[in-house]
Amino acid sequence: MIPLSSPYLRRSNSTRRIMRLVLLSLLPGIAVYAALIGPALLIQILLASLAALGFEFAVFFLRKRPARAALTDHSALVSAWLIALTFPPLSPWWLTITGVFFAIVITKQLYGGLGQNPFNPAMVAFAVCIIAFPALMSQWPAMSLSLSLPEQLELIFGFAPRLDALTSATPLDVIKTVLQKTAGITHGTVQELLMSQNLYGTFAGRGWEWVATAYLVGGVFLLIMGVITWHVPLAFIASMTLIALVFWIIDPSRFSAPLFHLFSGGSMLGAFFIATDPVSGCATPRGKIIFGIGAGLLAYLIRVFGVFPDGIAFSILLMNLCAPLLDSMSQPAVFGSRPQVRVPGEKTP
Amino acid sequence: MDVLTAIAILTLGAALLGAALGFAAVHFRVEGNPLTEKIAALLPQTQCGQCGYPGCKPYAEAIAQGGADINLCAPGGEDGVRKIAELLGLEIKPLAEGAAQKPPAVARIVEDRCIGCTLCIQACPVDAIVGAAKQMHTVISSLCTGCELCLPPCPENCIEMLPVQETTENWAWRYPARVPALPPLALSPAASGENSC
Amino acid sequence: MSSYIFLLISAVLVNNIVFVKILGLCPFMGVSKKRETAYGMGVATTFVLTFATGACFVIDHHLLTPFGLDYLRTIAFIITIAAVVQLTEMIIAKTSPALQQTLGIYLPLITTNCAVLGVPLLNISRDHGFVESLLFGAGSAIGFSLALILFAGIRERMESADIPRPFQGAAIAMITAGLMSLAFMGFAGLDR
Amino acid sequence: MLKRPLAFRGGIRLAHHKYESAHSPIASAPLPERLILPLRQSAGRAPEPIVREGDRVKKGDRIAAAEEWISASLHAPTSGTVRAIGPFPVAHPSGLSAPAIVIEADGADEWGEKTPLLDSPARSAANRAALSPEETQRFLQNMGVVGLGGAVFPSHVKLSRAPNTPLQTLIINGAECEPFITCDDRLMRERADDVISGTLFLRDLLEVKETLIAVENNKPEAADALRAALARADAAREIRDVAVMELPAIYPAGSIKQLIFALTGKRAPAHVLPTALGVQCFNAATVYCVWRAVAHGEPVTHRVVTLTGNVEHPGNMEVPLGMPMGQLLALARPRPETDACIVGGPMMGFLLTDERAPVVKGSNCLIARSDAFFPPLEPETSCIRCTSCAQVCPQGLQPYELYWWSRAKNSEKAARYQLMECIECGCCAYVCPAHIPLVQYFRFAKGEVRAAEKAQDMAARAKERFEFRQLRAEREKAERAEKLARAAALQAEKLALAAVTDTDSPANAQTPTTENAP
Repeated sequence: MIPLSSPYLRRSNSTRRIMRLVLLSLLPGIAVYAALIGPALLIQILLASLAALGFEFAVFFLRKRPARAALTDHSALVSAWLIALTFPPLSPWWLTITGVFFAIVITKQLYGGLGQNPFNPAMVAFAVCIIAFPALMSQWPAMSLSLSLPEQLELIFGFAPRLDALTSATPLDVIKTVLQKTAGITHGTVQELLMSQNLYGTFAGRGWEWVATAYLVGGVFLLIMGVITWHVPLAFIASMTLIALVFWIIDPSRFSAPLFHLFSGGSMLGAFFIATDPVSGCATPRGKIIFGIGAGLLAYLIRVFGVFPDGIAFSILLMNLCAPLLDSMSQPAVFGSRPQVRVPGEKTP
Repeated sequence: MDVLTAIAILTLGAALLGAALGFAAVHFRVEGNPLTEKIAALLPQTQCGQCGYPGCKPYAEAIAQGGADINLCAPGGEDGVRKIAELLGLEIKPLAEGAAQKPPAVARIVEDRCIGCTLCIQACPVDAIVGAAKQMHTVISSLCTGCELCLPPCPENCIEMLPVQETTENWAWRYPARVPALPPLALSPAASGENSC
Repeated sequence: MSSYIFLLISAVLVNNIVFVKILGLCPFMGVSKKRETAYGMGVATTFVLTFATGACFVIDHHLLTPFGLDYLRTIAFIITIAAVVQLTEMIIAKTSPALQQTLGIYLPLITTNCAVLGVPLLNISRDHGFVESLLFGAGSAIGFSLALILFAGIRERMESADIPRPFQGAAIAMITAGLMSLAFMGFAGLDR
Repeated sequence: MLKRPLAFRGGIRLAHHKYESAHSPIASAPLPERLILPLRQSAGRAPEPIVREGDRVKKGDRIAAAEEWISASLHAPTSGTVRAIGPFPVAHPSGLSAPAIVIEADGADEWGEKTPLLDSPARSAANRAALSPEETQRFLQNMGVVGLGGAVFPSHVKLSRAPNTPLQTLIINGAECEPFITCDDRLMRERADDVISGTLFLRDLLEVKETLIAVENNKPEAADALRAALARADAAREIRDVAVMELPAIYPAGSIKQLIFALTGKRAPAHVLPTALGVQCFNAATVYCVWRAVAHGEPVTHRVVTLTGNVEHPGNMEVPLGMPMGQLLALARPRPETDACIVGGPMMGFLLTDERAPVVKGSNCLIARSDAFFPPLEPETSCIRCTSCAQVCPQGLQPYELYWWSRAKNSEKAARYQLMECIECGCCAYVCPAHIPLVQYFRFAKGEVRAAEKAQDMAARAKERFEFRQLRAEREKAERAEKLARAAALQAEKLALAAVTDTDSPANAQTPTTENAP
C-alpha cells in the first residue's frame, strides 16, 4: 500500500517498540526485586499480564473491533507490570486482578483505549485497591522473610490465613506509625530509629534501596534511548529532594533525609516510569517540568503527612487531573513569535 | 406567639429581599438582547428564509428569545447547529426535517431565455443580480449566496442553480482514510522501453 | 492563624465540596463542557457562595437564633440564597454580558446548587464563627471552582476520544468525576 | 554577517539519496510531440491565453499574458502549432484537470525573437544604472520568471521594496534540503557562472548590504563551483559582500523561515513576509532563470528535473515545460517493481495521478516509488502523545495537539493551536511511531479552516449587502411616504385656499362639500 500523502519517508519506529523498551528497562528492577522477595513477584507479573491481555481482548470483543493491534502493542503489559510491581507481592490473586480490571477496563478502555485515558491506569488500580482493601494493600513481606515457592503460591492463590507475622512494616510505614506513636520521645534521628528496627540499609530502606537503584538504572536507559525526556524525572527528583531537605533540616528527628525518600517506596519507579507516562501526563516541556515538580511535592506531602503509606499513586493521579490544563497553559511559542532580533539600522517606529 | 414571630420575621425578610431585587431590576436593567448579534454572526447570512423567518437576523432574534429551534438553518448545516448549540449551551441536534444541507451552488441566468422582467433582481436579498428592464440580467456569481430566492419569481424559469465545481484552485485535502485507494500507475518497464533514449 | 490556613486547605482540597462531600454535582456536570464556561461558573459560584455564607451566618445568628426559630433555618437560607443568586445574575447581566452569555441558563442553577445551601448549614453544624464561616465558604467555593476547571480541562480532551457508545456523554463524565474523587482522597489527612 | 549558520530548532537528519542522481551531468530531454502547458504555473492569478487554436508559435513566444500583478506569463517551449486550449490532466494531488494550452511541436525548435533586458553596452552587466527596478520587474513578469523551488511565487513581485524596511540581506537558496532532489545541485555545479551573474544582478537591483548563497554541506562540489565562479566574477570587478555559506544538512534547512534564521538570526513571526525583516530570498534555479532572461532574453521554457528513485538511470534532465511526466520518467527506465511516481521530494511531494500530466515550472523532481525505497503504508495506531513530533517540528508547534483536534474534525480548536503556522515539512509524520499521516490531517484541517474563513467572509459580505438593501428599501419607502405626504399637504393647502376664497362669497358656502364628494 502506498501512503496517499507525503511524507513518503518514515523512520522505522513503532509504539510497540517504545512499549518494549519500557518493559525492557523494567527488567533490572524486577530482577533485583524478585531476588529479594522470591518468585512471588514473577507470579504476580504473569498473573497481571494475563489478566490485562484478557481484559483488553474482552473489551475489543464486546466492541466488535479487531483486538490484534491492541494486544500486540504491549501497552497493556506495561500497565500490568507496573501493577504487579506496586502491589504487595503476596497479594491474593483476586486483588491483583481487581487492580488490573480497574486499570485496563475502567481507566483505559472506557476512555477509548490507548492514548486517550486521562489517568494513569496502574495508579488508578493502586488507588482503588488501597482505598477498598487498605489492610491487604499494606501487607508487605519482610525483606528477611524467605518463603518457598509453594508457600508463596499458597498465599497468593490459596485460602491460607494471612499471617500478620509474615508481613512487616516497610521503612515508610515505620516513619509514619512509629514516629507518630513516639511523638515527643527523643530517639535520635529517623535514620537511627530505622537502624534500631533493622530496616536501614546502606543509604535508605534495607533491600528497597537496591530495587530503587535498579529502577534508576532502567530509567536512565529509557532516557538514553530517547523514550522519555529528562524533564519529568529531573523535576520530580529535584522537587522531592528539595522539600525533604527543608523538612530534614528543620527537624531530623521527625523527618528523614532526602536520599532516603528518593530510594524508598515508589519514588524511582514513579519518577521514571509512571510520571513519564506520556498519555496521562503533560506533553509540553514546561508542562512536564511543572508536572514533575507537582508530583514530587505531593508525593512527599502525602507520604509524610497524609494517611496513606506512600504518595506516589495519588500524587501522580492528582497531577494527571491538572495535565490538560497545564498543557494548554504552557504551550511553547511558535517559531518566530518571540521578539525578533533587532535589525541593525532599522528605525524603531 | 412563636408562630406569629416566625411569620413576621419571614415576611420581613422576604419583603427586604424583594425590595432589594426590585431595586436591582430597575437599576441593573439591560436593554436589548446581546445574544441576537452573536447568534446572527454564526448564521451564514444567505437570507434564504428556509428557516421560516424573513432573513438571518429575524431567525437569530427568534432563537435568542427562545422561540425558535436551533436546527432550522439548512445552509449553515450541522456545523452551524453545533456552533449555535455551543454558544447557548444546548444539546446538538440533527438538522430539522426538510432542512437538508445542499452542496454549495450559485444561480445562473440562461441568457437567451431572459426577458428582462427585473423580478429576480427584486427578489435577490444581496443585490447579486444586475440588469435593467427589458435588458438581459446576469448573476454576479462571486456575490451569489445560493439562496434560490430568485427561482420562484422568474416567469420564464430561466434561472438554474449550478453546483460549485471543484477545481485545482479550490480543492482541499480529504480527511485521511484508513485505507487509501489509488490505482497503480502504468509505469511498467515495457512502456519505458519504447521511449528510452 | 495557622488554624485558618488549615481550614482553607481543608475546604479547598482535603474536604473538597465536590469530590469528597459530593455536593454541587449539577453545575459540576452541567457547566464543565468548556473551560471558558467553567471559569465563569467558578467565579460566579465563588461570589455567590461567599456572599451567601456571610448572609446566612448573619441571618442565623442575629435573626433566627435570638427568636428561637432554628427550625426555619433551611427555608430562610434557601430564600436568602435565591435572592443572592438573582442579584448576582442582574449584576452580571449589566456589567458583563459576555459572562452572562457563557453562563447562560446555568447561573440560575446556582440557586439549586446544593453546595451553596450545604456550606452555610455545615457552618452552623460546625459552630464556625463569622470569619471561619466566610473562610469556609470561600474555600469551598474555590474548591468547587478548582474541581470544575480541572474537570472541564479533562472533558475538553475527552470530547474527541473514542469512547464506547454506551459510555458516551454523562456516563463517562460520571466515571471521570469518580476517578477524580479517588485522586482527591490522596489529600486525606493533610489538614491536620 | 554570521560566521557560521545557526542551528534552528527541530528538524531531522535524513538519508540524502543524492549521489544516485547527482553524479552525472544534466542531460537534455528529447522533444516530445505534444507539449501541454497548464496556464496556472505560478502562485496568484493564472495568465490569460493570447494564442488561439491553429496559431503558429516559435520557441520563446509568449502564449499567455499575466493580467494581474501576482501572475506571470507563459511561453512556448518549442516551435509548433497550438492544437487545443482546454482542460487537461495536471500534476496536482487532487488529480483534477486544469486549463492548458497544447502545442504540437514541429521539431524545428526554432527560436522566436529574443529581447534581453541587458541588450546594449549601455545597459550591460557593468552599467545597470540605466535600468529602473520597475522596468526590470515588468520584464521578469513577461519572461515568466517564478520561484522554481516549488512555491512558484512570481519573482518580480519579490523585487518590490517594503515601504519602511530597507533590504539588508539577499539569500540565494541552494540548500535543496529534501532527499533525492539534485536538480539545483547539478545546476549550481554546471552553470555556476550564470547563477553568480544572476545573484549579482539581483544584488545590484535590490541594493542589499550582504548576499548569502546557502548550500547544504552535502553538496561540496556545488559550493566549490559557486566559490570558483564568484572568484572569476571578483576578478572582473571587486565583490566583497557575497558569500557562499554551507549549512548543516538538517531537513528542512531550505524552508524559508528556518533558512533566514540560520543565516541571519532573524525569526520571521507568523504572517510576516521576510522583507519586513530586511531579507529577501530566491531559489538558485530562479536566479539562473533571471540571468538567462535579462542577459539572453530567454523566458522560462525549460527546467532541470531530477529523475531518481527506483530507476535504472537516475540523473537530471533539462526538460521542456509541458512534457508528460510519465514519458519523462520513462527516460530514466523505472525498474519493474515501481508502483507510483512521486512529484517533488519524498517529504513534501505528492503522487502523480495521471502519467499524461505535464512538467510545469514547479516540478523539480520525479521519483519512481517502490517499497524498497519508501516504506509501505502501515496501519495508523493510537497517538500516545510521545511528543516525538513536537521535538522535531521546526515551527515549534505541538503536532500531537493539532492531530487530536484535526482527527476530531474540530478545525477551530486546531487553529487555536496555530495550525496555520504548519509548513507541512513532514518531520512530524516522519518520526511518528504510531504511523499517523499527520501532515494529511493538517492539510485537511487547514482546508477546513480556509473554507470556514471563506464562508465567514461570504456571510459578512452578504450581510452587509442585505442590510444595505434593506436600508435602501426603507429609505425609498420613507421617500415615497414623504412624497405622498407632501402631495397630500399640497392638496390640503389648495383646498384650504379654495375654501378661503369660497368663504369670501357666502353664496357659495355649500359648494366645497359637493366638490369634495368623490
